[in-house]
Amino acid sequence: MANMAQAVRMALHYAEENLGVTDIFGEDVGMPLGGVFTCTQGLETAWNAPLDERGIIGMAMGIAMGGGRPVAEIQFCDYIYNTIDLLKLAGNTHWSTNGDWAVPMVVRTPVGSGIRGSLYHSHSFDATMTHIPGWKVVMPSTPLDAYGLLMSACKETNPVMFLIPKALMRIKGEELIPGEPGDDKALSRLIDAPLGDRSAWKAQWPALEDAAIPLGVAKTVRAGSQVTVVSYGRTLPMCAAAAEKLAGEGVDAEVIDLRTLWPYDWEAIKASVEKTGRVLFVNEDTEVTNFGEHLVRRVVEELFFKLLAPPKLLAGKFLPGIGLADPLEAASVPQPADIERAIAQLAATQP
Amino acid sequence: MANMAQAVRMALHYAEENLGVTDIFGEDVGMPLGGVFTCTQGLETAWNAPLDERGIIGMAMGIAMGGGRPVAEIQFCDYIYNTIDLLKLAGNTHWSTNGDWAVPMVVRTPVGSGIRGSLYHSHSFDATMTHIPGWKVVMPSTPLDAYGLLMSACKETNPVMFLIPKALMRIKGEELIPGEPGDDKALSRLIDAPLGDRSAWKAQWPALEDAAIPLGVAKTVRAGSQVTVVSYGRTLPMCAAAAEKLAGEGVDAEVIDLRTLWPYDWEAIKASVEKTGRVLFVNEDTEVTNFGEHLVRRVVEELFFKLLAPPKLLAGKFLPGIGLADPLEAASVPQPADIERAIAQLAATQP
Amino acid sequence: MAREAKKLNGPGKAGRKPAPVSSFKPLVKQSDGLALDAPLLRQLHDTMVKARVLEERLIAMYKTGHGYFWIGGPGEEAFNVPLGLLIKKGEGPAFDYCHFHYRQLATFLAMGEDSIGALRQMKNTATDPYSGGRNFAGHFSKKAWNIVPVSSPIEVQYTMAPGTALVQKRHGGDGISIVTGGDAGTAEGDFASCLVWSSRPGEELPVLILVTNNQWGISTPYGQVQGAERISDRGVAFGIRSKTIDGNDPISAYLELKEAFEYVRTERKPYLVEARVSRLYGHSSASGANYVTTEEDCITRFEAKLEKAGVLKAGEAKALRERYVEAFAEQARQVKEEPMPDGDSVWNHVFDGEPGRDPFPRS
Amino acid sequence: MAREAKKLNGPGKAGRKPAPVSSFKPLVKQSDGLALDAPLLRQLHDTMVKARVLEERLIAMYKTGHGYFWIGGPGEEAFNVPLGLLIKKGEGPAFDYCHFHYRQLATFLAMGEDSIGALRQMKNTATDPYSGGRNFAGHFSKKAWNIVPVSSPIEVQYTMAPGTALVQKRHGGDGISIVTGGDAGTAEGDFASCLVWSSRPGEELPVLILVTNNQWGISTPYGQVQGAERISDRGVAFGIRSKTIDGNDPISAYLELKEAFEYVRTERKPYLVEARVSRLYGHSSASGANYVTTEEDCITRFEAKLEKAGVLKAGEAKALRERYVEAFAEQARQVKEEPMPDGDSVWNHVFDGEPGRDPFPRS
Ligand SMILES: Cc1ncc(C[n+]2csc(CCOP(=O)(O)OP(=O)(O)O)c2C)c(N)n1
Ligand SMILES: Cc1ncc(C[n+]2csc(CCOP(=O)(O)OP(=O)(O)O)c2C)c(N)n1
Ligand SMILES: [Mg+2]
Ligand SMILES: [Mg+2]
Repeated sequence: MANMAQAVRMALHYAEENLGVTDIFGEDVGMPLGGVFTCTQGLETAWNAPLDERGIIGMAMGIAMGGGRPVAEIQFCDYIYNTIDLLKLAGNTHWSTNGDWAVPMVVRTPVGSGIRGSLYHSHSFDATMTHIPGWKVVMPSTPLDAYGLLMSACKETNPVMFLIPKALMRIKGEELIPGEPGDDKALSRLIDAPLGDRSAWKAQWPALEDAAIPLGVAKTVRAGSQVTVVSYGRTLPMCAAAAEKLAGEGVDAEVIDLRTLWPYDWEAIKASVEKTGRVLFVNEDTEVTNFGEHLVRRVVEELFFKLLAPPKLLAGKFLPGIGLADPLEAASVPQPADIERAIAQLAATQP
Repeated sequence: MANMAQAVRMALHYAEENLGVTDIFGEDVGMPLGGVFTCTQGLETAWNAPLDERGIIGMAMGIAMGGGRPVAEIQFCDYIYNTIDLLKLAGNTHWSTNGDWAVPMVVRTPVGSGIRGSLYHSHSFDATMTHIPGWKVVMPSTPLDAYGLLMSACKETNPVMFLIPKALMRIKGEELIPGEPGDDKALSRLIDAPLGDRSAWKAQWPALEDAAIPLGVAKTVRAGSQVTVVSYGRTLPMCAAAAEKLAGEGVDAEVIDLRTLWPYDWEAIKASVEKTGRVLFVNEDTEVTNFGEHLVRRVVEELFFKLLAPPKLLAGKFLPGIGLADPLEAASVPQPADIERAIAQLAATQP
Repeated sequence: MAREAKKLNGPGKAGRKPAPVSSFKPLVKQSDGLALDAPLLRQLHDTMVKARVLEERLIAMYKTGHGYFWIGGPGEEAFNVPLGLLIKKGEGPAFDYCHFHYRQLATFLAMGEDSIGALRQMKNTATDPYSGGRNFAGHFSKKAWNIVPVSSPIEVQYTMAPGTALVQKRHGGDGISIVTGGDAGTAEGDFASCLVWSSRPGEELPVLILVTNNQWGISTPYGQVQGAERISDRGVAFGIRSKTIDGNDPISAYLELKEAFEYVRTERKPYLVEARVSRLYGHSSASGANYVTTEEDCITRFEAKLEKAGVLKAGEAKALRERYVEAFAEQARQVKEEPMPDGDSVWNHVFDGEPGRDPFPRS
Repeated sequence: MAREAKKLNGPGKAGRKPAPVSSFKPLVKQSDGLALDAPLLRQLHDTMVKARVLEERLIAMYKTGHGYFWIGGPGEEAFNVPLGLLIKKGEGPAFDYCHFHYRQLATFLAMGEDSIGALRQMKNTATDPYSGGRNFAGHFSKKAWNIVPVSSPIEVQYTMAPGTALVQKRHGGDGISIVTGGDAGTAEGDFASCLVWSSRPGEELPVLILVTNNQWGISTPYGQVQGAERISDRGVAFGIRSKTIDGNDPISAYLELKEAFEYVRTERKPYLVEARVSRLYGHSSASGANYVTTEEDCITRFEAKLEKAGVLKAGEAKALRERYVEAFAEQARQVKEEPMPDGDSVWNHVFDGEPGRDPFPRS
């Protein structure tokens, strides 16, 4: 089964062939590298940008306004923070012109910890991004979701921020992307660039299909009755695993993969919390002014009298960075044991 | 009584004379203008920067690391968003070097709506800033607080973000700044630059005193028993006025001016909420991933079983901008009537 | 140390006085004679006056409480009008894209825009064609003519112009991207980004990079904070054809711009023009918006030249001005009766293709 | 349109081949003879070898699982070692401030730093003197020597160097601020900001602005994405003295840098040097960190020259190298036994002057 990098690559190939995508660009996005995570190997419209994130976002806005369809990459979200003004501008252009100009652009960027990335290859970007109106914000946790959500992002006429949990980039999916050969080796031979000289290499694309997943629709990855766990990205599989484990201990948790952070699937959260009365939000961004706090607030404002326990947030510690040494990273972002403990505690809280 | 612009100016004068401040700079901060809000008129160490916000923040970091004490201005917080990476860096430098380098710098910037500033002179910055670890974040609502908090900011050896509600810039205080003459006209003659040619003008500073207000300490501006209202900046006086008005209608609200957003005075909030069981947070930043949502989360996590009603947040609508026409601005950020209604509703909510 | 800071940076220090534009060489064409034919000269003059009178009307609206903020381009007409006349207007990559800043009203008028739009935006009425009462004066947007929205943050437009130009280069034809901004703003990194992205080897882009140097950033003199004697010199290192011109002379500006337009249209490569211009009503309403007498007025200068050459007859200019004054006064009266936008309309156009709605229930 | 995109931007297109450094004039001094005396030549050589061997040890640690990430400067020793020898080291504005990027190990060693610090940071031990196990290899910090912390974001150091230089200019004396970075990073606006802020008229600052041009940004050739033939040309518009030099020749580099240092120290004005260097182990461990044979090795070249001139005897270089190999192997063994930082220590140093603590209670 494809991993997330391959899934992104296939979605982008589909998009440049069928959805009008004209420019897939960013630092080292073109060949010979095809992206530091290989997400753009062999793509027809991929090209290397100058090392200038502001230029990259500005270029994408210009291409979009010129009638092209850009998919820009910021190599690591850690390096996107000098472009927030431009992101805000892309997000307010349709509104400020009273509907005159749309800005159909996609920005992809790897996020999160888990690859021993130290301070500047471990940032999360969901808190900052969900505070910027006018964008849709997506964060898949499986290759198939990445494929389907990226397809929807490329069809959007609004700016879309596509956050890719870098620690999941190499994890193979459990579901087949429509069109991919069942055999991983076969897929790799078709679409992974070879080591060494790549000048003559061309990708051989499988016959891919549209498998767009609508933005704004969450996925219940595990049904349960006692506690609702809402997460996305890297922490989602950790939550799912924790729920599985706790099921053996008599705790029945429902796990929801939000997938789209804005607009998010409130109906899914609401229905679940109305059922369980207990909710835990999990993400790895730092915890002050964190998107999970918005979700807590929403739950409190709308479902207060249905709650059996205080809603909880488990997020990254409020620290200036994630340290390189293992014990530092482990102490900074939610670990499997933290999640298990939080779910178990919540399940045990009585009103 | 001094207005906030004058209070800031006097604090800066005190700081350059007594606290080692070496550089007060930013766009149009030097003479002849002395700042677009007149905050830096007549200051000895004030100078005009090139129009380059990244350069301004980088310069401040460099001056701080070189042993100077900079107070940099970003002309409007609306233009700070291309420097977030540098702000993050200033905030993580002491941590990433394991305590080797401190970065004692102050950044001042006007925030908020209320001057018919349209999209780019109405931004709030508290949500974005409170998500950046390693900074202290201050936002006064009165001239005397501005004076005292800025003094503390200039004594800090950590980076401090000083947010000034621009709509309050010209409102006179109700308390005397130690040293200022009681008569407003007299004060203006001493420290306001004249219209016309200013080349020969020099400020005549009153004998100012240290009136530092420690960072992290809130102020209860109205005691009350039924509802806690926590706010800061421009919405604080609106909350205080609403509470006064509602007092006549039998609603007894306690109003807390947070003053420092990080580290914030949790003990003050907690004590009040334990007393009232009801809390409303008010600010004018847009409401998704908003600092008020952090405060709601904290209240829910720690005080859930003491609450008589769901904690509430009243904040700016989640819109890409604030429109110029009056009805647009009024529909976008909390208005006095909204605050009154929210307090009254909360007071009436029964468990 | 405070004392020494003063020595280095103290108030009032104005830095190097910028050299007068006439000392800049090579200025290929200096228009001492009238190198253009009379109809064009009259058109230039007419539009310059029209733009000036419209700006003055906007200022008057501000001063009489019919608008909250004014910013515009009086003093830059000799450059901005020729610019507008040379633009190939229309929608899509076959036409020119305009990445303007907030002083481009004269250019917009020269392109044929109706004056009433500016009045409506000034009054932030619901009828404002550029933002529906949302944005400041001078913040235009017109997709039908490729007028990319003017936004307040200085210099960001320079990062976007290469984007539209890339689409145009691919598209073929002679459409180009034009970007304008002020002198002070060139201190932002975005100006450098524009130079970098426009001149990638083999991927050079058809961007006409313009800087109107009025020697001011609000209250700060250019020569106090920037060391580049000619801003145009910054293009040289990138192999970008670059020039500083007299933006107060519409004839010279027309000829210089024409050459630059032709180069960019046909060579499909960038060209950088710095135009020295005046700022005749200060920075904006925030600085009073009063006529300054210390800077050259390009209209006065042009009218003297036209009258001397007999292109304009005595009294013609005055009559023209009066006609525009009356016409815009009438439009302003009309606009004052037009409705403000509704509060509820804030939700419109947050997303393209979706109905406007508050994402949250309100109790 | 996708097809045309390919034509314009397709994979493999490498843009203009950069002209060889030898074609750049004026290179005041080409060191065909050995313009330095023997002890200095030997010191240069010794430190270059020391730095190279230390980098190779760091790479070996990475490859054997004793570190997660390597980045460094093998290939740049001919430039980085002379640089370190010329720095006036100490704390405070009377001394030089160093705003380095992540390839400056050789410079740090040339300044006299103990090699074991780099090994400790590589292994992210609690004893890492630069970050206590928090930051990547090559991310140095040493307040006692004005080594401003190296941070990962490319080019931000260029915005800070004018800040320390301002303090130094006021302070008096001959301390200067030195900033280093790569070629690709000059596309960021921050490089331009450095030029602007260093050259304000009358407020010029003592900043030695250095760019090590290895022709690569990770996998992207400089000539594919940037149009400035010489990066040093970008200083010219600002009146900044600027030069491109051969960074693979330590003699030339020493002499060129010495001149630049002297100018900045005495004139208190900026100087921009672009040094052409090699990248001998690829970008970082992320790209494999294997020795490349396609680029010139400055040590090989220098050793040949020194041996030919009799400054080094046959076998001396090899013996030197072996001594360092052994010494660093020993230090690496020691470092491997040192403890990792504690998880709880994450709270330390969030704020200066305050005890480290979690701001929230944990249940
Ligand atoms: C990024 C940013 N910073 C600051 C401002 C505030 N501001 C508005 S206009 C201006 C001066 C601009 O000067 P210049 O670029 O020379 O253009 P001019 O107004 O003189 O035409 C400033 C500082 C802004 N709008 N955007
Ligand atoms: C702002 C930012 N963008 C992207 C990166 C990722 N990155 C690390 S090194 C590098 C290439 C740098 O090239 P250059 O400036 O030439 O320096 P070199 O590594 O060649 O010495 C990139 C893109 C980064 N660290 N910072
Ligand atoms: Mg200007
Ligand atoms: Mg390089």
